[in-house]
Amino acid sequence: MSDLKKYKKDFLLKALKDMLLIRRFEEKTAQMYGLRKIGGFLHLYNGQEAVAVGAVAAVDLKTDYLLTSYRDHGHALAVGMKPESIMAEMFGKITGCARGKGGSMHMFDVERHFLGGNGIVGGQIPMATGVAFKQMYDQDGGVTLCFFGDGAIHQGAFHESLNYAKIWNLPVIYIVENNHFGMGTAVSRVSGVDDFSLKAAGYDLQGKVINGMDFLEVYEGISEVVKDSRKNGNAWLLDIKTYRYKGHSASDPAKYRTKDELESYKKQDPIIKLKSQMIEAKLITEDDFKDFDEEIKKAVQDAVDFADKSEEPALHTIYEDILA
Amino acid sequence: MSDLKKYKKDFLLKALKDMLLIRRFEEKTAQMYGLRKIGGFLHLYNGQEAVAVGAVAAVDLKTDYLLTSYRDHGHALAVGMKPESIMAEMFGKITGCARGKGGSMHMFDVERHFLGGNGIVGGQIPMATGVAFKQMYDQDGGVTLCFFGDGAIHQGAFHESLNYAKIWNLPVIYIVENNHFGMGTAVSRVSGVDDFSLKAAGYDLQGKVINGMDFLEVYEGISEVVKDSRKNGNAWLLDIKTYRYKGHSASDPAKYRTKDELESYKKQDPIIKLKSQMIEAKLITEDDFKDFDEEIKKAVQDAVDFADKSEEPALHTIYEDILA
Amino acid sequence: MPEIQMRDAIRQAMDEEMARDEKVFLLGEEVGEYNGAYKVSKGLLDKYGEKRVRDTPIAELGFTGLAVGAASVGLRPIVEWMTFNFALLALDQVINNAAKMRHMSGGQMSVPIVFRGPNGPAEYLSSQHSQALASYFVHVPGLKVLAPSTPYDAKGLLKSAIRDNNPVVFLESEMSYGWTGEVPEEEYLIPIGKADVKRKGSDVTLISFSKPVRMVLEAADRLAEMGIDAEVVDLRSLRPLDEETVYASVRKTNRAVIIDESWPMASVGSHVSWLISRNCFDDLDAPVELVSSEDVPMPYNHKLELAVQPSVDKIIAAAKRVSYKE
Amino acid sequence: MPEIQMRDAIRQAMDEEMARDEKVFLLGEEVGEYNGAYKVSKGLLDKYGEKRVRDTPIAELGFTGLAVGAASVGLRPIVEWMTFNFALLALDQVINNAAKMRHMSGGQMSVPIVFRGPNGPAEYLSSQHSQALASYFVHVPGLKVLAPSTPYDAKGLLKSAIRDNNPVVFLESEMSYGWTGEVPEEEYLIPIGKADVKRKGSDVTLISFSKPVRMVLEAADRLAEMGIDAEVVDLRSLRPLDEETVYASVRKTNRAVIIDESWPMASVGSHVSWLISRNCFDDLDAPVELVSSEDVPMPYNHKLELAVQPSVDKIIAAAKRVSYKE
Ligand SMILES: Cc1ncc(C[n+]2csc(CCOP(=O)(O)OP(=O)(O)O)c2C)c(N)n1
Ligand SMILES: Cc1ncc(C[n+]2csc(CCOP(=O)(O)OP(=O)(O)O)c2C)c(N)n1
Ligand SMILES: [Mg+2]
Ligand SMILES: [Mg+2]
Repeated sequence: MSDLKKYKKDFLLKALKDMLLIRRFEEKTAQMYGLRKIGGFLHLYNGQEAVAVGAVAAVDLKTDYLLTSYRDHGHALAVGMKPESIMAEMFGKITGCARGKGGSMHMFDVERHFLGGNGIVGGQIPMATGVAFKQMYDQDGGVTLCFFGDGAIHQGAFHESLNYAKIWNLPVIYIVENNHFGMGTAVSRVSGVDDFSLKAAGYDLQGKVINGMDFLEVYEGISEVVKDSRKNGNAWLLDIKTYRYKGHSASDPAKYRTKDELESYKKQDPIIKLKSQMIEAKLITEDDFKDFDEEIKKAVQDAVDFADKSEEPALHTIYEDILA
Repeated sequence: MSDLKKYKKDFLLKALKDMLLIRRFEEKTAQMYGLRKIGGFLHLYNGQEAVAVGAVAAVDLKTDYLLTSYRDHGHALAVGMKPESIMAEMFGKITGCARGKGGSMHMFDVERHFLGGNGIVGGQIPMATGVAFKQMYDQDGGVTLCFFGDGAIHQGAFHESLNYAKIWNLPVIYIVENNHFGMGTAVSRVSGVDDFSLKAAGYDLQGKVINGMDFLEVYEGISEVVKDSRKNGNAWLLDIKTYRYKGHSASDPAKYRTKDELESYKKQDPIIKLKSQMIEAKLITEDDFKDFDEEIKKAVQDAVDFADKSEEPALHTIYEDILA
Repeated sequence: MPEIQMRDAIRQAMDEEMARDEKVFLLGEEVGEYNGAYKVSKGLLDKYGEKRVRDTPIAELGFTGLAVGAASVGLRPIVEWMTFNFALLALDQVINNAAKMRHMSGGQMSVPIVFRGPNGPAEYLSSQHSQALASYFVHVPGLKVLAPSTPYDAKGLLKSAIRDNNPVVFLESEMSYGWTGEVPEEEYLIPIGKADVKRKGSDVTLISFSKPVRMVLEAADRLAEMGIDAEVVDLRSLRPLDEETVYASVRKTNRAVIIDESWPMASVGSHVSWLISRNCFDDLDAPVELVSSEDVPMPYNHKLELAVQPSVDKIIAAAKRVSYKE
Repeated sequence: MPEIQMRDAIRQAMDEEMARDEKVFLLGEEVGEYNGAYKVSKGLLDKYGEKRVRDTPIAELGFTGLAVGAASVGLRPIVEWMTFNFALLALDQVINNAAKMRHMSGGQMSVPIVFRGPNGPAEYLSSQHSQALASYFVHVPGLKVLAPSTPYDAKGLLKSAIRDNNPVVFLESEMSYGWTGEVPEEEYLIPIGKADVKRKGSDVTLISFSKPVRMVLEAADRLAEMGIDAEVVDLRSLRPLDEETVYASVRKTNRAVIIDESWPMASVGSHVSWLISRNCFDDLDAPVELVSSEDVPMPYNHKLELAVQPSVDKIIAAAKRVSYKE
């Protein structure tokens, strides 16, 4: 159990608000999908908020970088992207972060060092390793966070990358965002091991398991390895246990799991947990929470309004954004 | 140290002759390459003989299967392919095992359950896993030996395959034929770990290191795991330490290693070792050895003569052997 | 005849062949418990059990190569790629192993295997998920490639593919899984290598395969209203290619338009366009036109993604162009 | 002007660009200590050190993707694939990442990277090692693809490729590394996207790229002796394709033969053949001919492998055919 008292109120409050923003944003996103304002695959982040928010709090995106998979709204918000630009992207509008080219799976914000949003399971793992290669090459003190799912770990890309990270001393933190399912497939049905951090030893790297349902545990766990990675160029493999409340994508009824399992995780909800801890520590009151929840809901609604009002891209833009 | 006395003379003699046949065959092959009777890439097996011969002695190719890489002459001879058919293949003749289509890198003998001869580093690993899948599917009691180099272990194909072998209980023995170099690259320059058997744990499989310069150690080591694999459907990862006396391929002067290193391995030569042990145990005499060495040399020369005299494939055969 | 969906036709083919031959098995991501990402394999796990309907980890190179290995020793795997976009990860095993084993072994090996799944753009998925990759497979000797456009063809061709002793790449399409068509109750097979004239006509030949065929037939109806009588040739089999049926039609109509939803360069569409240009040189009254997707990655925005792909209007325009009726 | 080998021209290009820009680095199997499997990178490790000349493990998907990542944050990697046959393992990172990043990010990202190495058949290597895979890259928007045939072109184009802010696939050829040609000592660049008329002629246009160009020039000489004056167009840049230079030539000669060492179906060769058929329809006096490799995997036997590929005789025969002088 981490000690809340070590932290400034502002720090904790920002984390709470960031997680809540993601939750509210995803709830609205699901609604917009239902209204067919958003199409295609929609992978929601509800339940996993502590992972992205805890991780981002542990790095400095002026020097550090972050890459993830198609389940990317949480990371996009955590790095500070405007809800407007994310929602507009999902609405396919020219004001979206990718000018309506990418959609839900491909959030990018190069200025904020957030390099997507990759739709190929495991596709971002070698790329993130290469971003860390640049950090090593330039000795710029940066580290790269590479997020991927429990399903991605069996891809060859994972194996090849970890070996590069080891032999070339690359400051990359591989984060298995282990929500226990790859689509409809439970981890145990497709993996020989339960604890993915075990795989680190095969590359002479270090690994660690972290509870992803708790913001502070994520923050502290990642901070520690980031420090080592930044200083010594060590790569790490983290198995962060979390859970997604929704189906794999918006069209998935998630019949492959029990209600009980879902409920047991909801009882550990990272937002409720940090909120209660902060109330208990008298850092905020229930009313404070309600107030900023209202603000956040309004911000999310503003994003929807912005997206709604934005223009669609002109037809000629299909020939743009292909070559530099 | 294994105990020679446990074994019948015939068994040991066959191993000695098989290894010697490989050695003499490769010497001749190198000569034929020099004479331009053989073209392309030529990967010789000198020094590694105990691995293929020890492994084949440990299985029963009526039910078991064997797959390897382009460094395949040793395995081809060990499974009992006729030197004629191998040499003719390298001469590009219609009497070659692949009708002049495959050359040195692609020896095949389906009847003897030897499925190549793969030119893509790591390419045979998923395939071999699939052969073991068939053995599991049919519950036919067979196991599959999958050979590959120390260079191949960093391929994604390795990682993906071992996980399948674990979750589906496939009777496959992954054999890293660790000759310490992938082309000009020493293992230590491209691998985070020295002992590849360590990688097994990441898949909840078992691993083992074996001295590949000793026939009996290979034979005993593999026999043991084959027994387990056959009975329990367990896959294994073996790191068999060996050494290639020649360059990576016939055109490689092998400047990346020292003479001392080479000499130190030649002192452990598996053929000389078994020969001396057998002479010491009075199972054979020096003269016996000379006699069958002559026989073997003659057999190899016969193979050359056969290949020389054989016809080239007719032009129309380019349209054959493509579709079944 | 019962009207069934494309997904059901594909499942029926697998079901019947699995019932007929216990060497046939299905593997891929989510094909079992989830009943298939697009419900194509619905019910097969229940019927055949885990031995023959295998959920795989997300490791395409591995399960594809594993299936090639299994096929080379006598099983008859059906590999489902969740989409062909992900098959890029597995391509080495298809091109360097499945397509080469027989050759490299001098005819000793055979690899009876089917690689199937949805190819080409669906909707709202952006550029990594919307690629029509037929040409990658059609390019390569040692493979057969099929691309049916109706439930009837899909079932008959897939059954032939499963019985074929060679690697067969079978291109489906996410958008057409729900399309319906008549499929007889009695068993039938469609031979590999035969194109099908889906509409007779005398003024212009429209040639296509897979999903776009439906759009081409719609264009042909519209063209008829404009007084242009189009013949529609559905290639169905891309490798081997039924050149004779194509040429016979073009020799009659003297005009050809190819419709291929992939990018234009080095595509099946441009290849067929050249074949006709060369082999019907004296019969052609107009240059062969190709209606392909635009030479751009697929955008997410729906209007844009529709604009990128072939459309009824584009087909009509091309048909009018080759008829000099613009 | 000094005569140097193709491999030296390629090395000079890398050397000069590495000297000019320290963001440029080289990685691949055996590029460092071994000085390159084909000695193309000879001396670069000594000159630039391990930081910038990186020997990789044999893990193509990984180092290719790693380079794409490094490029996307400002480095300028040159990826050497030992041969393009092995690049099939890395294709996902090229097609789904390098070619898509800019698009998916709405223009935020750029990926300045060169993928280079020998493509196409060498000798005595059988079918896994003898594939001409140009079409796999030419098919895909978001990439540029170059295929020089002389040391001069190779150097000038590679320097442009390294300076380009996009992913550029650079096709070399094992057989031609030893070929020599004049290369000036002073620095020069050749712009991407321009074909080069390697021989002027009036009777027939022979179009090719990469290794076969030399054979095409030989055929042109032989044709001249037979009274056929061939123009030889070396495409050099396959994507973007310099269609105008091709059409200008064909409009003059009214006849075209394309020579492409890859398999025929869905190839660059058949694509260019169609483009000419369509866009020079009224200018063509004969169907466009394609001299490709046979539609078969490459055999090991040398006579057979030569028979499989384009040859001077095959080119001459095709040129005579389109000239109606058989
Ligand atoms: C290479 C590849 N194969 C398959 C898919 C289809 N697919 C998308 S998400 C997914 C499940 C991934 O699970 P996991 O890695 O655990 O991530 P999560 O969705 O749980 O965040 C699959 C199979 C894909 N996008 N890419
Ligand atoms: C995928 C692939 N990449 C590269 C090559 C070129 N190549 C052939 S052998 C070899 C070295 C392999 O070393 P190792 O696996 O240790 O086997 P060894 O040759 O030592 O038996 C390389 C790089 C190849 N054939 N396939
Ligand atoms: Mg998951
Ligand atoms: Mg080795």
